[in-house]
Amino acid sequence: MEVNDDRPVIQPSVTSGGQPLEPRHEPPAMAADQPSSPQDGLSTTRDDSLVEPIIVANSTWTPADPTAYNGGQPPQITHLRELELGDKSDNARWGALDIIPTKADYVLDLIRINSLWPLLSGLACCAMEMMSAATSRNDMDRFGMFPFRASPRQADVLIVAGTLTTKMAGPLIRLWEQMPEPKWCVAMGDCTTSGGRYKRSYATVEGIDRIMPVDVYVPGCPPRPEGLIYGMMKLQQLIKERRGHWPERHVGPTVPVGV
Amino acid sequence: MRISPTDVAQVMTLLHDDPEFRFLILSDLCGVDTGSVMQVVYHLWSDATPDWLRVIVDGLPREDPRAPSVTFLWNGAEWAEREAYDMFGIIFEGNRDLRRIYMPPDYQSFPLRKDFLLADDAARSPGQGVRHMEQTFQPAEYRRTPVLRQGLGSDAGHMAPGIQTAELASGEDPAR
Amino acid sequence: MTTEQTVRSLDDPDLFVETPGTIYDAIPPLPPRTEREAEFYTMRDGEMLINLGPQHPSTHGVLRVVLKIDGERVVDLDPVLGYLHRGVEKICENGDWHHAISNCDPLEYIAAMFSEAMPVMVAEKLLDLGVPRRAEYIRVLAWELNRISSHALFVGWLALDLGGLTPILYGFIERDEIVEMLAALTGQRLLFNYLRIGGVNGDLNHDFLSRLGDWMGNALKRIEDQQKLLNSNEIFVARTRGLGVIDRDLARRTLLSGPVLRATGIPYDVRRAHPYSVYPELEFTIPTREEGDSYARYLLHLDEIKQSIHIIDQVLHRMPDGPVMAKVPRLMRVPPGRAYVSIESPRGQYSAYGMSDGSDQPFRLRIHDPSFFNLQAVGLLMPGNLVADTMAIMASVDPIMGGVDK
Amino acid sequence: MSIITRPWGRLTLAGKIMLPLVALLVLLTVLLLVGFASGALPFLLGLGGQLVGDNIDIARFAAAATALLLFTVPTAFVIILMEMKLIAFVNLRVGPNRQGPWGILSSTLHGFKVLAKEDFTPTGVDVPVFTLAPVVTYLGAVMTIMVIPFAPGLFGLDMNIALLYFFAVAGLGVIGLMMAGWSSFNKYSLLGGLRAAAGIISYEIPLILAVVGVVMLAGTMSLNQIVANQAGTFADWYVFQQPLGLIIFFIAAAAETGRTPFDLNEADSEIVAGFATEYSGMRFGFFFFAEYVNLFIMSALTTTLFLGGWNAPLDAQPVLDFFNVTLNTALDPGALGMGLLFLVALGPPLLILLFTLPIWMLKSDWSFLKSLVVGFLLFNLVVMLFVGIWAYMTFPFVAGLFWFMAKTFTLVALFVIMRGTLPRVRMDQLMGFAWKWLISAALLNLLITAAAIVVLRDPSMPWN
Repeated sequence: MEVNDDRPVIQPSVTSGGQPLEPRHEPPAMAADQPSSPQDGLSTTRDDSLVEPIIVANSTWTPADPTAYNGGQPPQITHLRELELGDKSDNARWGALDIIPTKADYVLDLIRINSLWPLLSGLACCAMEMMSAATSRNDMDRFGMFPFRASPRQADVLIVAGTLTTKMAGPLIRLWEQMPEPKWCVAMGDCTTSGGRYKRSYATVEGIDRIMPVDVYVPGCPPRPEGLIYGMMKLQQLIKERRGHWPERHVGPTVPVGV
Repeated sequence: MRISPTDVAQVMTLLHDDPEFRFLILSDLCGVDTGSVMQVVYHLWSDATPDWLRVIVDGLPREDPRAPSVTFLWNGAEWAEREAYDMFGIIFEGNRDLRRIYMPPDYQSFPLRKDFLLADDAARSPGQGVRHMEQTFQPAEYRRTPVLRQGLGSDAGHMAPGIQTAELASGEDPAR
Repeated sequence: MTTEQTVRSLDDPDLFVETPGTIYDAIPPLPPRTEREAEFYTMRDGEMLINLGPQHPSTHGVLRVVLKIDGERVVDLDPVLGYLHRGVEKICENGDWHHAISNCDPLEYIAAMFSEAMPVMVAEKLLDLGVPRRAEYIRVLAWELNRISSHALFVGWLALDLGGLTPILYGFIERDEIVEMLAALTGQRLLFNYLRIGGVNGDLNHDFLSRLGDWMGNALKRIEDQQKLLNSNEIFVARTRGLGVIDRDLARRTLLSGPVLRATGIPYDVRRAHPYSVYPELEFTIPTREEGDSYARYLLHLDEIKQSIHIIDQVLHRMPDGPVMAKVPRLMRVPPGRAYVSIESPRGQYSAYGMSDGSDQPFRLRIHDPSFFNLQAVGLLMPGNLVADTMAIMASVDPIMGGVDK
Repeated sequence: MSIITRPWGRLTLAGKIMLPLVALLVLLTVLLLVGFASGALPFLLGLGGQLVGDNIDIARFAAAATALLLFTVPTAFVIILMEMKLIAFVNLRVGPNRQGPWGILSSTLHGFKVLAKEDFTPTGVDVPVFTLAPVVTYLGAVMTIMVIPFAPGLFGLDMNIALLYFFAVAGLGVIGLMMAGWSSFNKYSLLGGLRAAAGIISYEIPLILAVVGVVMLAGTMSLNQIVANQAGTFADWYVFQQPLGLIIFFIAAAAETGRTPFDLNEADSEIVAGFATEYSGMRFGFFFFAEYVNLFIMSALTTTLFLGGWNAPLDAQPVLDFFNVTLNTALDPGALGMGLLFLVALGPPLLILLFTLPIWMLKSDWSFLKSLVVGFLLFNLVVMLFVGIWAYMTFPFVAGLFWFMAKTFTLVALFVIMRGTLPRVRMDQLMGFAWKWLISAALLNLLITAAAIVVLRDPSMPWN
């Protein structure tokens, strides 16, 4: 995949009072922290490169019957595969004609941020706070995020609220693929961002970014409704800043190796 | 009260129907794996006493645990028995819908058995460098208790190479 | 999905579809494993299967129900659980007793104060530990507040599944008041993690008490207003009366508990039947209804809210002074043994069966959730009703999928 | 070739839409300029004018149809906004308030967002039927506006069978819903479509039977004539002669438009989104719009039939006569002569300053520029108010439109508040209500009306 050099790079700034700090003393690496071979380590966000998109299978368990479930071949997230194959890495900089698509996209994005319809889908506890965010006390409708559509065909934002289990992962990916572009995903709660308190379980997915691209993470167990609204406002900001580049998202663990 | 699996139907019918006992309500039904044998624990309640009667069906062999179903007395025990089957592999003879209830239908192991270890516990064993979420391979020394882990197993291409799905000792799913 | 293979549709044998059978099909691609499954997936003329969930507005979470319908009439149904199975019991076995409190918290996530009480009470029973009386009173206070918030949501959800938009918002106003109050006490809005083995985490504070005073002032009046909105609504009554009737025998045989059981006329309430905490000292009645239908369940919830307010009133007047935490060691090695405790949650008898082998970890912690059994009874009520009524019945027993799937 | 294809391929969706539009505009401008410069355009226009003059009816029909098609979109936006705000009010919420002042742009933004969404056809659908369904529904809604008299002289067509035409075309909408339900390859859609069909079949009958009473009173089916018959004060409206008819008509209209408590065909909590489950993007938008246009039309028809159409509830002339006030609304700007120039040149700035200065003096923390802007807005508002009053008194169609819209939107608000309050009925209750109660009541109403007409209008009776 082509890497855009023009894209602003977010550098981790380790400064204190204008003076760069000395590199922190690293704790001695334990055996448990070392990947056993180089390819075992997760791909991480380096300073100057984008994450390679990782195509993750939709199906999250192995069928016992080899002929069941499409012959055991897990279906892939197709739009990401297309993105990888095709040369669609448009940086929206192509001379004087630049103005047309960028401005049009900007205007459209301004419209979109004021009309984000979430999908009415809650998985677990966080769904309560998601509902609470839509009710009288914390009124999400003020920001144009209200009509919770029951059908994924009409939704814009998938708020994954609650623990994602391996059994639910398939249906959730299906919901995501049923939503029309442009679409966004908000991971609400600790369980969806990283596995949270059920990280060690045999039946949960440790973070939905393993199976679908995520735009905004809202941590908390569960986050308060204000937290969700703040996350959605961050999403609005993100949509404006991405300026029409909404499909360019990647699937894969966002947790670096050292964490 | 500890009884053997052969007596379950008789004892339960007596407790339920006898006018002296009248244990009309089954409060709970669950399975237990003690590490050596399997047990099924019933808690019964009668309006005669504010306390519960605990009936333990003891001594089910781990390889082929079988117990009679109590669904002929309480319909509601059906799902509880399905749950015990799902989690422990205890087969309730007479339950007409003994399927997996929580795990996917083609899941092969029984999570609440004591030989089913979470990946994290494998990592905690001395001298092993297994990180729990990404790499779940089993070192050679730890093979004696297989890690029966199924989650995220089918897409081993980009993931760590070590995710293994060990078969149950008894072979295949006994219900099929 | 990439293979272009034409196969005969499993729903309609005359139809060919382009994709092979997947896990999303209503009929699983496996051969039937049990008698019941074979019976369910054998279709008669004119019947079709419809897949309700796991994402559906009125399945209250991620329940999936495969309905076999004839026109709009439900012939049979097969609930499929496990979409929220998080393996809580296994995780509890792998952490120590204190971890079990926070792990059990999200089981009944609308009334988390009840599910987090389970490991606490099991450990106390095994340790034979006396809890300070002030702590007991605070527990009862928190439980009853949480019960009211849960019941307020129940009323809203029942109306929402019948198509009314507004009562759920009024219910959420009530719930948010209480939940903010409990957040002032515990620091969390939803998963409180407040009870501790041997007491509670902190004493009552000023913020909590002032919010409680504000709320208690007009709580009854607002609940009666809510009652007016739905009780005198002709459409609501016509939709719920006589719907999903449970008789006493069925209720006993399907192990029902809670408001669903009491709506059939059986006054079984764990607070009186197996007294725990300080409930024997408090005055309250157990409201029952005879009809056993959805409307009776709805009215019963309103009555229980009033009883809970009455209990809170008494608790506040009798609150003793003293410590809120017994003296317990930090590393808790619970003596070996077996214990079974049970409390009355908003949905019924919430009980736990704990075994300890003398270490600091529970050897086995089984959680018995009332929603699990109530939901099972729903399956017996639905056949014969219309699709629209299935939602009303399901809402009227109010299952919480976090507890059902554990 | 790649010099064209490569930028085109790198365009995003929005760019691909915008670029041809811009090109089209440029082309049109060039053509206009060339046409004027060469003199071809005036010639063609003259020819066209002659043609239009010869076929004024067809031209009027085409103009009216175009105007109505364009008119429905802002109407739907207004109603959607009204619904969002009113339901928020019922729910004790605030409602949208970030999009424009008081959130008035929110419904428009929702509409444009839907327009820019991906529009796809799922696998397995019957493609032509699936594509046509929203069009049929929307056209069925829009074409009925043609016969509704908005104001004196402001209507699409004055047919003598306008009412018949109305119900014939309004019944077309449900065919679109059935098409959507059938072709979507989705069982929820199928259930929704069939529910819509069953509901409409039941409720068309009381709807039409309720109107027959009015037709008997008026003696005509022309909507213009029916409105003209109700002229005078509010006591002449048919609601006082047909109260039962109005109630039946209102309930049946709620069922016909699929509003709560009869919104079975898109019941969110039962069948996910009913017939529209598989629709995304603008196709869903068409359904969405059609629902609100239908709502508007049903309210407009109720106004026309029962609430006196564009007639004012009270005539102002007797009141004015009582106080001996005569209003001279005939303005003749030419009479001012040179004064007109001063008025146009100096009036606005002076008035703006008049509005600005008090604000500036009272709000000490505002800059003069800010108060100037506010003063300018206030001035415009006041001037628009005066112009409105003048237009109301001068042109009868402005007054008629005002009253018509006021009555119609009151009814729309009633529908919206019903949606916020009531739960939904069940299918069998819906059908039972229609067949057991509404049709009986409508027949009774018809009987009473007929008897009353015969008795009251009999010339041999003593009161005649």
